[in-house]
Amino acid sequence: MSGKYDLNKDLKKDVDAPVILFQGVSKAYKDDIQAVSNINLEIRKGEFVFIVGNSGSGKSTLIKLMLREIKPTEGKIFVAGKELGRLRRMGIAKYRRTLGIVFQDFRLLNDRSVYENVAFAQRVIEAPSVEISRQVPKVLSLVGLTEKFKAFPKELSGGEQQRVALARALVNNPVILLADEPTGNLDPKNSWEIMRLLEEANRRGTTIVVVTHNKEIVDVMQKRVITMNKGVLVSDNKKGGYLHEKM
Amino acid sequence: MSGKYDLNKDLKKDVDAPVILFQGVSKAYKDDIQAVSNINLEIRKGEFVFIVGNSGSGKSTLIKLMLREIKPTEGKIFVAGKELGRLRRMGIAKYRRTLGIVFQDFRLLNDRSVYENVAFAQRVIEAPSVEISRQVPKVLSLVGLTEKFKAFPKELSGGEQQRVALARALVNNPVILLADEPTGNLDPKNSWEIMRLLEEANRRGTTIVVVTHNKEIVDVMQKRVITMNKGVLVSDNKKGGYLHEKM
Amino acid sequence: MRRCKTLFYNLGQGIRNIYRNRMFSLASIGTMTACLFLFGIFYFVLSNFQYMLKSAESTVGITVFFDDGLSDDEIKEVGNEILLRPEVTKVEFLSSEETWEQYKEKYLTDDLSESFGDDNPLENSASYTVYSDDVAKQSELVTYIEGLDGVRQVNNSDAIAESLNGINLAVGYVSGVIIIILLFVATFLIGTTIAMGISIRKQEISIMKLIGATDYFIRGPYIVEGVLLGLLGASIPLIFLYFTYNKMILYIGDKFTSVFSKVEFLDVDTVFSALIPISLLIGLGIGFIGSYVTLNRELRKIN
Amino acid sequence: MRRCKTLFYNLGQGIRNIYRNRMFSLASIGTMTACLFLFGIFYFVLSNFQYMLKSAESTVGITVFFDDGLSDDEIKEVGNEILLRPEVTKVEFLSSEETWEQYKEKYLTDDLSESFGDDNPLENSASYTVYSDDVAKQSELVTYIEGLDGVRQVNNSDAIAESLNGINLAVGYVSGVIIIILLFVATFLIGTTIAMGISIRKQEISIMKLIGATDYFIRGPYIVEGVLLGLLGASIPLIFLYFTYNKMILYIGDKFTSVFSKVEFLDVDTVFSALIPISLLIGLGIGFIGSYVTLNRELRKIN
Ligand SMILES: Nc1ncnc2c1ncn2[C@@H]1O[C@H](COP(=O)(O)OP(=O)(O)OP(=O)(O)O)[C@@H](O)[C@H]1O
Ligand SMILES: Nc1ncnc2c1ncn2[C@@H]1O[C@H](COP(=O)(O)OP(=O)(O)OP(=O)(O)O)[C@@H](O)[C@H]1O
Ligand SMILES: [Mg+2]
Ligand SMILES: [Mg+2]
Repeated sequence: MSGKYDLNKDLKKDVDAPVILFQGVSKAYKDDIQAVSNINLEIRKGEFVFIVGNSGSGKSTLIKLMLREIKPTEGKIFVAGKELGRLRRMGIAKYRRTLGIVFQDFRLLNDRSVYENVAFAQRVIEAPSVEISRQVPKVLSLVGLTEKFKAFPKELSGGEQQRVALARALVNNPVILLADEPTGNLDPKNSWEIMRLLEEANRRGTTIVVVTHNKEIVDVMQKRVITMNKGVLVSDNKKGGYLHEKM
Repeated sequence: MSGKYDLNKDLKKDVDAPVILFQGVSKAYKDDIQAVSNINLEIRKGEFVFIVGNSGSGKSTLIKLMLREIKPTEGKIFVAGKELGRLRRMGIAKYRRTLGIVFQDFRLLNDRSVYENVAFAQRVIEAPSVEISRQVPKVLSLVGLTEKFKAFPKELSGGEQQRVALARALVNNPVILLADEPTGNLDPKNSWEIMRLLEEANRRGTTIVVVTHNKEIVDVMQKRVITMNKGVLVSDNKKGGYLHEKM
Repeated sequence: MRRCKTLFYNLGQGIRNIYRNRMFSLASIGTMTACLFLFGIFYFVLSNFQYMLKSAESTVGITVFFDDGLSDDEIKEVGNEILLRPEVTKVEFLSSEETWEQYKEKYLTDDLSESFGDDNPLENSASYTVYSDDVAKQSELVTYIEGLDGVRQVNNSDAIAESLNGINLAVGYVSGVIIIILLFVATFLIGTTIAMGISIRKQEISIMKLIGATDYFIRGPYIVEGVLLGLLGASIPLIFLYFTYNKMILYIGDKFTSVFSKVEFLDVDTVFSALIPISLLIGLGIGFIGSYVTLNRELRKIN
Repeated sequence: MRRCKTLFYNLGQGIRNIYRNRMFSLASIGTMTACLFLFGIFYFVLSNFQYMLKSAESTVGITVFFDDGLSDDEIKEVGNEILLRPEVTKVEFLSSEETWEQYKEKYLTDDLSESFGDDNPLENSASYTVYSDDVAKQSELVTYIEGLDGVRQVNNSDAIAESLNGINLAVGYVSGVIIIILLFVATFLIGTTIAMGISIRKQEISIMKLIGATDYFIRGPYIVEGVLLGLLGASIPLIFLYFTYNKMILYIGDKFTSVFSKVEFLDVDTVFSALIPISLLIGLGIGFIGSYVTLNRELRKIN
């Protein structure tokens, strides 16, 4: 691994730089759709951050920017002190391997079984077979899907698919975990179990960013809450609840 | 339209038969996966019913059965007194046109714009062009997507897609509206607006069945609540809140 | 009114489908173009070849010798009777003097031929050379001529006639087989292309059905799409071939001027008066039937 | 070890991909099969045709007449000198007596020929018929023979020689052009099939990339898949053609026994010793290059 792009190492070291840093970041999808505007944001190692806001306020766009699925039209994003915009193809791949991601629309591999979907994340980091066959069943049982390991995504209920996506994000003990609406299809009991899993990962040192609409969870957990509105970061509470709508 | 399969007319008449009637319905996807077991259920015209329950408890399966997307492995389902299992291809199509459906995974037509997605439901019932161009913008503004009418599903946020799905379900003033988790990707404010829309449709006579995990909404709205657990209908409250988990 | 509206809707949607699934559209048109292009090339080769063989046939002659001392009038009578046969195109007379001249030229040295003086050892060698345009009937023709009064002997170059006839048959057979294979291959390729196209839209079709669209309603645009793609895929090779045909025959004629100088190619309009309707029909047929059949199968499977 | 593991992973995934995307796999194999099947048929027609022409060429003779009064030894000497030429396969001697017999049979009535008694008016018509196996060099050969001592005249059937030569060239040209077109068409068809296959998996590939898979990691199974499909698509027509070749030549030989009775077809092993490696290489090449190029383009586009 070339030193230049080895965010992995940098991320695992206790460097002083914030894990994630947005500097005046804007993203316009087309000329007229400004999804996020001039975001300045700093997330430190080991933080647990909720991002909340109305539908269409730019939360998923923020996550996609962190993941470097898309590039900002203005401003810069730094992860562990390295600018994402400067990464080349190989560097991007390596960077993403240090992340765990839950997509709002799950994005499971439709022609692979639940087991293979989760194992895939491990294969990508070239984990040895022994570890894969030890780790995957463990994480599947954490999200309560032990019995479904053979099923294909189409044969799962909405909430089950969401939990597979979460298992995939957790299996590599990522440095940063980005979860876009990870409990949208889950009942309250399952939702709370997922939150417990995230808190546990957080305690082990993973930096966690969760986009959610679940007011109850945000209110109860009292973590840092970032509120978006129409693409603008309108509030950033160190310890807070779901902001009440202003309109 | 042949009289035999014209559920539409039957549904619109004030017949005595319950709108939806499940008689000992079971559905097994594979030999070992019993998604719902021996369901007996009656929904009367004009009711507003919540279906709640754990992830994987068979709620979506119930909806799919009502829609006749799948057939029960045991038991019978009657809609307006007609058995769904007896419908032929044409009859099924006609039956579905009387429904409004919000799928858990949205199922929008990816290569059509928001406008076309909603208009499609009207084209299917062969609505005249004038009505389409009057009705579609109206319903899009109800769900707050007036500005997005040109966008394609991929260019929408999760919540926006969900609202398009709802607009499509509402546009025909359906006799029955089946909504599977219609607020899973929506913030509290939008969720409540959607619920108000559903209540309004209900007041106009539409029978409404909503699958949801949103405890707050269920608790506040005090409608009939059906609770599923592991494929079994465990409780049916005429006016109630979200049941607390037993385990 | 309603029919008209449906037609417009189907047309509009069909065209939009083609545009939106550019990848698939290009693949279908390309496949169709490729197949019909090959088909066209074969059609050229074969129709011209058969045309040339037909001309070649008409140059194969039968030689007719007469009974000793037959008068000129009687000989003319024989000629007329031969000309009665419909397949006979030409009868050429060669007097015994001409025969002797030719012979001398071919086999004898000048000294030797002078030694004959004005004698003609081939006194009885006057002959007709009979040309027909159907070598297949040559043996029949020979029997007919042999039966005529005043005919002593009929020589026909069986070998050449049979060769030509054989080549003719062989070309017909091989061409038939290749064209049938080609059509099979084309149908298969276009079938799979359409099937893949539909399988890409399985999701879309299933959504439409769940919303209550009838098979009939769903089918419309896809069939319009299939037909348009078929016609487009048939037109492209036609246009291309039409404008290159003359260049091709010029080029080939040029290359083999020594051999083919006398043989003419079919002209552009003759060839295309058959090729255009055939190609368009194939395009239309495959486009329509292909999408109709695949759609029906797919529609039946869903739900 | 790690390399080995990667190889196994790629192989396993590749095979699983083929199975899971049966539709696409069938389409690719079918396209490849169809194209290489046509290719094989052409290869048969052309290799046999050229083989037959080669045999036909060797039956075209040159007739050599000698100076008056050349002795038998001198004639033999001329024959030996002709045989020195490498392209000459056979030299046949025809004495003047034999020539006269043939002539009598062909042109004269019995009465007339008897009137000559034992005289031979064609005393000086002894000749050699020279057969060569390369008609293209015939005029050169004629010049050479004309330059020999004791040769009076050389008659060669220019027309036939030139025809054969021309047909040979024409067949070579047409075959070359058709095979090139066929390869183009095949590459295009298989290219679009692969492109469609990849476009179906765009979603899948994009998910893999978002999880941190490198292009290299993603590519492996797809390339294995492409290569396997290519080889399969090449093997099927080969196997089919191999087992039907003998039947085909028997059938054709049977149909046209009158014409082709003397001409032999190439035997199965000769034909396939060239066709097998060519087909497999084409299959392998298109499968590998097709999937590699399309993948790279697609991988570059995503993100
Ligand atoms: N690919 C795209 N092309 C054009 N516009 C887009 C695209 N993706 C998102 N948008 C627009 O950008 C805005 C922000 O989208 P985003 O997905 O970030 O919202 P969100 O906060 O995640 O909403 P939700 O809670 O509904 O998921 C929305 O108005 C959306 O329509
Ligand atoms: N096509 C299928 N094949 C096999 N099993 C299936 C299929 N669809 C659903 N199941 C199984 O049936 C059970 C019930 O699924 P269903 O989708 O009805 O759950 P649900 O109540 O809607 O859950 P959620 O709240 O997570 O959406 C689940 O265990 C699921 O894995
Ligand atoms: Mg979002
Ligand atoms: Mg569900």
